[in-house]
Amino acid sequence: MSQNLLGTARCIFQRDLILAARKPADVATPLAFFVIVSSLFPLGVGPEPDVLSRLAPGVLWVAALLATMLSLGRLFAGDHADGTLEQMTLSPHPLTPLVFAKVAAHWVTSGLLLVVLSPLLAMQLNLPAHAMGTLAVTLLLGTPVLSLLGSVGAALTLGVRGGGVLLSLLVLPLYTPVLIFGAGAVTASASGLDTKAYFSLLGAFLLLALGFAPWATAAALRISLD
Amino acid sequence: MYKYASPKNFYALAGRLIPWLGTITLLLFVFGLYLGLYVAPPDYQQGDSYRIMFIHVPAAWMSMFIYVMMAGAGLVGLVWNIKLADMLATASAPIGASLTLMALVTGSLWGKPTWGTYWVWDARLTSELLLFFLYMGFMALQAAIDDPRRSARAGAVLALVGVVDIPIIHFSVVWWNTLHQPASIGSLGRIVSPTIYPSMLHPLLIMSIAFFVFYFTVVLIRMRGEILARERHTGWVTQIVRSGMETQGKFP
Amino acid sequence: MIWHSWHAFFAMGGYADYVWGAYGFATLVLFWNVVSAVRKRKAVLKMLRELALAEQAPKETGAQRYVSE
Amino acid sequence: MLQVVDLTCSRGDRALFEKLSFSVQPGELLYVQGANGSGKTTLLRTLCGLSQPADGEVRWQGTPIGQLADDYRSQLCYIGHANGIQGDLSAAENLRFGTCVGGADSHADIAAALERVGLTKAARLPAKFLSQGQKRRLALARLLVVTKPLWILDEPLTALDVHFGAIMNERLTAHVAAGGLVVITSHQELAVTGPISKIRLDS
Repeated sequence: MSQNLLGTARCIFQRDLILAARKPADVATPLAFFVIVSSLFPLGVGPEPDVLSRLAPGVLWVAALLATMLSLGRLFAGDHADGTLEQMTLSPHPLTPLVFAKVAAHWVTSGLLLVVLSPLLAMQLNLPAHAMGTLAVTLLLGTPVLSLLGSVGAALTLGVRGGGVLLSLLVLPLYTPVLIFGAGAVTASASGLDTKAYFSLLGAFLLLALGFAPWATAAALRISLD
Repeated sequence: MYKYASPKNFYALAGRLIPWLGTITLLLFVFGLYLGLYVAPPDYQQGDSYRIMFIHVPAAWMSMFIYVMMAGAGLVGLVWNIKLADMLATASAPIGASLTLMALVTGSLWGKPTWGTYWVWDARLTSELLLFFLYMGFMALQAAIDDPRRSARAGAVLALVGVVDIPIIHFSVVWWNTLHQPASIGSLGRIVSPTIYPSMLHPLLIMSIAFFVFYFTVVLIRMRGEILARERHTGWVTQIVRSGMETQGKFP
Repeated sequence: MIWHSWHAFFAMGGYADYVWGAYGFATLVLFWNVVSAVRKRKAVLKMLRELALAEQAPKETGAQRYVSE
Repeated sequence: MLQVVDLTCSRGDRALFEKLSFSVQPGELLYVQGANGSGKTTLLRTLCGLSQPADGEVRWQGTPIGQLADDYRSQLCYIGHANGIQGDLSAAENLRFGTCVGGADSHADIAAALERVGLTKAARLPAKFLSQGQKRRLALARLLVVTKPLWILDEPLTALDVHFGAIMNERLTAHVAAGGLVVITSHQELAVTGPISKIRLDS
């Protein structure tokens, strides 16, 4: 009886979590970046609470975007360098679900932690209390999309010179819909408006990304290994 | 039809087509400009500034059309491993990017008299700006990969992801724009409504066709360059190089 | 006939800077497209010719021949 | 049976080899020889389906491997230059992950395999503390737990000492004797008994 697909995917997921636990600095750096960038804004635009609470949704979402992008580098680079990626590509199982397992692990060690951190920074930026829940939900729906789309970029730039800067050029324009609706929902919620439409749209993006991105990433990985 | 799918035959065919297409482009441009700048009356609201539309709108249309072409060609190259499709995608990118830039600059110049400022985060301009970034990303990715086959395939995947995202980006920007801008502000799109006068519609259509044929002319020239570079080890390219002179095509 | 004079035509109803600026930029872009496309192909041909030359020439005299060309 | 038909591979725009045809039967070892840069690694990667050939095709049991996809990969074990070992996982964890991705039995005897390659004492050590030879042995241990008919091995004997080199040769002999197929490159002399065919790439 050979290992089934689900077992292999779980294997990959667990391995990446174990690795993240053994190298906590790799996980912490993008988070620290998230905190620092958000904290720089009051210094730049002034400490007036009204101004800050108006800027907060956008600032937090842009910072989350950039932090996710920074963490994409570790998604495949290590496995590419040591040959693990070759072995994954040669697995008897289709590559797309295996890629999905890796991206899921990446999200748990980046996006999910951003969600956890976000209320703290929201307070710092004077976001109204009732909008904090909205912020957390939008991040919960939006950051998986960032990881999924980012994985395509990370796979395409594997082993390419100037990969880091190139990655941001490829990925950031693709991130704009998530930014618009993520930050839009928080702004709407802060001014007491309904946010249901935003959530449905973010949910729709998530479903679309779930269906499309792992496949594109798998194709990109095969191209990068050729 | 299949005969022309080989790079060698395509190179020769393109060489013969280019002068003709170039002439047609030139005639269309002259005719379109004559209608647009000379025959069409001024707009009752915008005066003569609306004439920028005759280049702005075709450029914006082409910028989207070329991206879709790029993604389509990329898909064909990816699935059926057809080199010409890869070359079409690669050759299209700089043209698409430059027309996107044209749409941005002309839109901004149209915006100044219309809105009183060069840049407004209008839905059309914003999604055009993001499209420009997508083109930049495509070209940067292809430039960063030396192996021509890997470069073409990576570009194709990126273009496909982009082409799925473009409608979403566009729709997001439109939504975002209606939330942040009061509806009273004049949109550039207003002018291209069904009620447009024939005297304004005709030059717009002629100019659009001119841009379309222009794209095909330039993409063929660029593809001929790509073919030479990628087929340099084949006998027929060596012959062209040996003869030291261009014999295949008369167009420079 | 909508223009009463060449002067009126160039003035574009007071929008000359914007209209001619836009058309000027568009001309520039179109021009660049043609020139860069033609140049690209010529550059490839030149490169291939030099490559062929470098391969043809015997190794010792290759450098000299390259210079004299 | 592994069959190669008119295979042409190139790197960048340099052709590595052209119109290469051969076949490997069950119970046969193919020893790929050639100077550095002659395309040995590219050939092996193309046989795996990692690299796409410029022309020609690779067939398994008569069908192009591109069509077989997962069905072909389930018959194949590839060990390349890179060991596929992550330094922050222990030797045992690395081997367990390798067999899991390779699609082996989830109850595969990891401990026995580690013992065969002499890594029992290092089993719990993070792999970054292993020597080159130990890492190579850890990678080769996959061959013991993942039972597949076709082995494609790129320089498996590199960094192995005499003792483990002999064990590896024995293992290859046994695999071929049991009807397995091996495609191998090696700078070291192979001491495999049984049907060996050779192919040189530089000519």
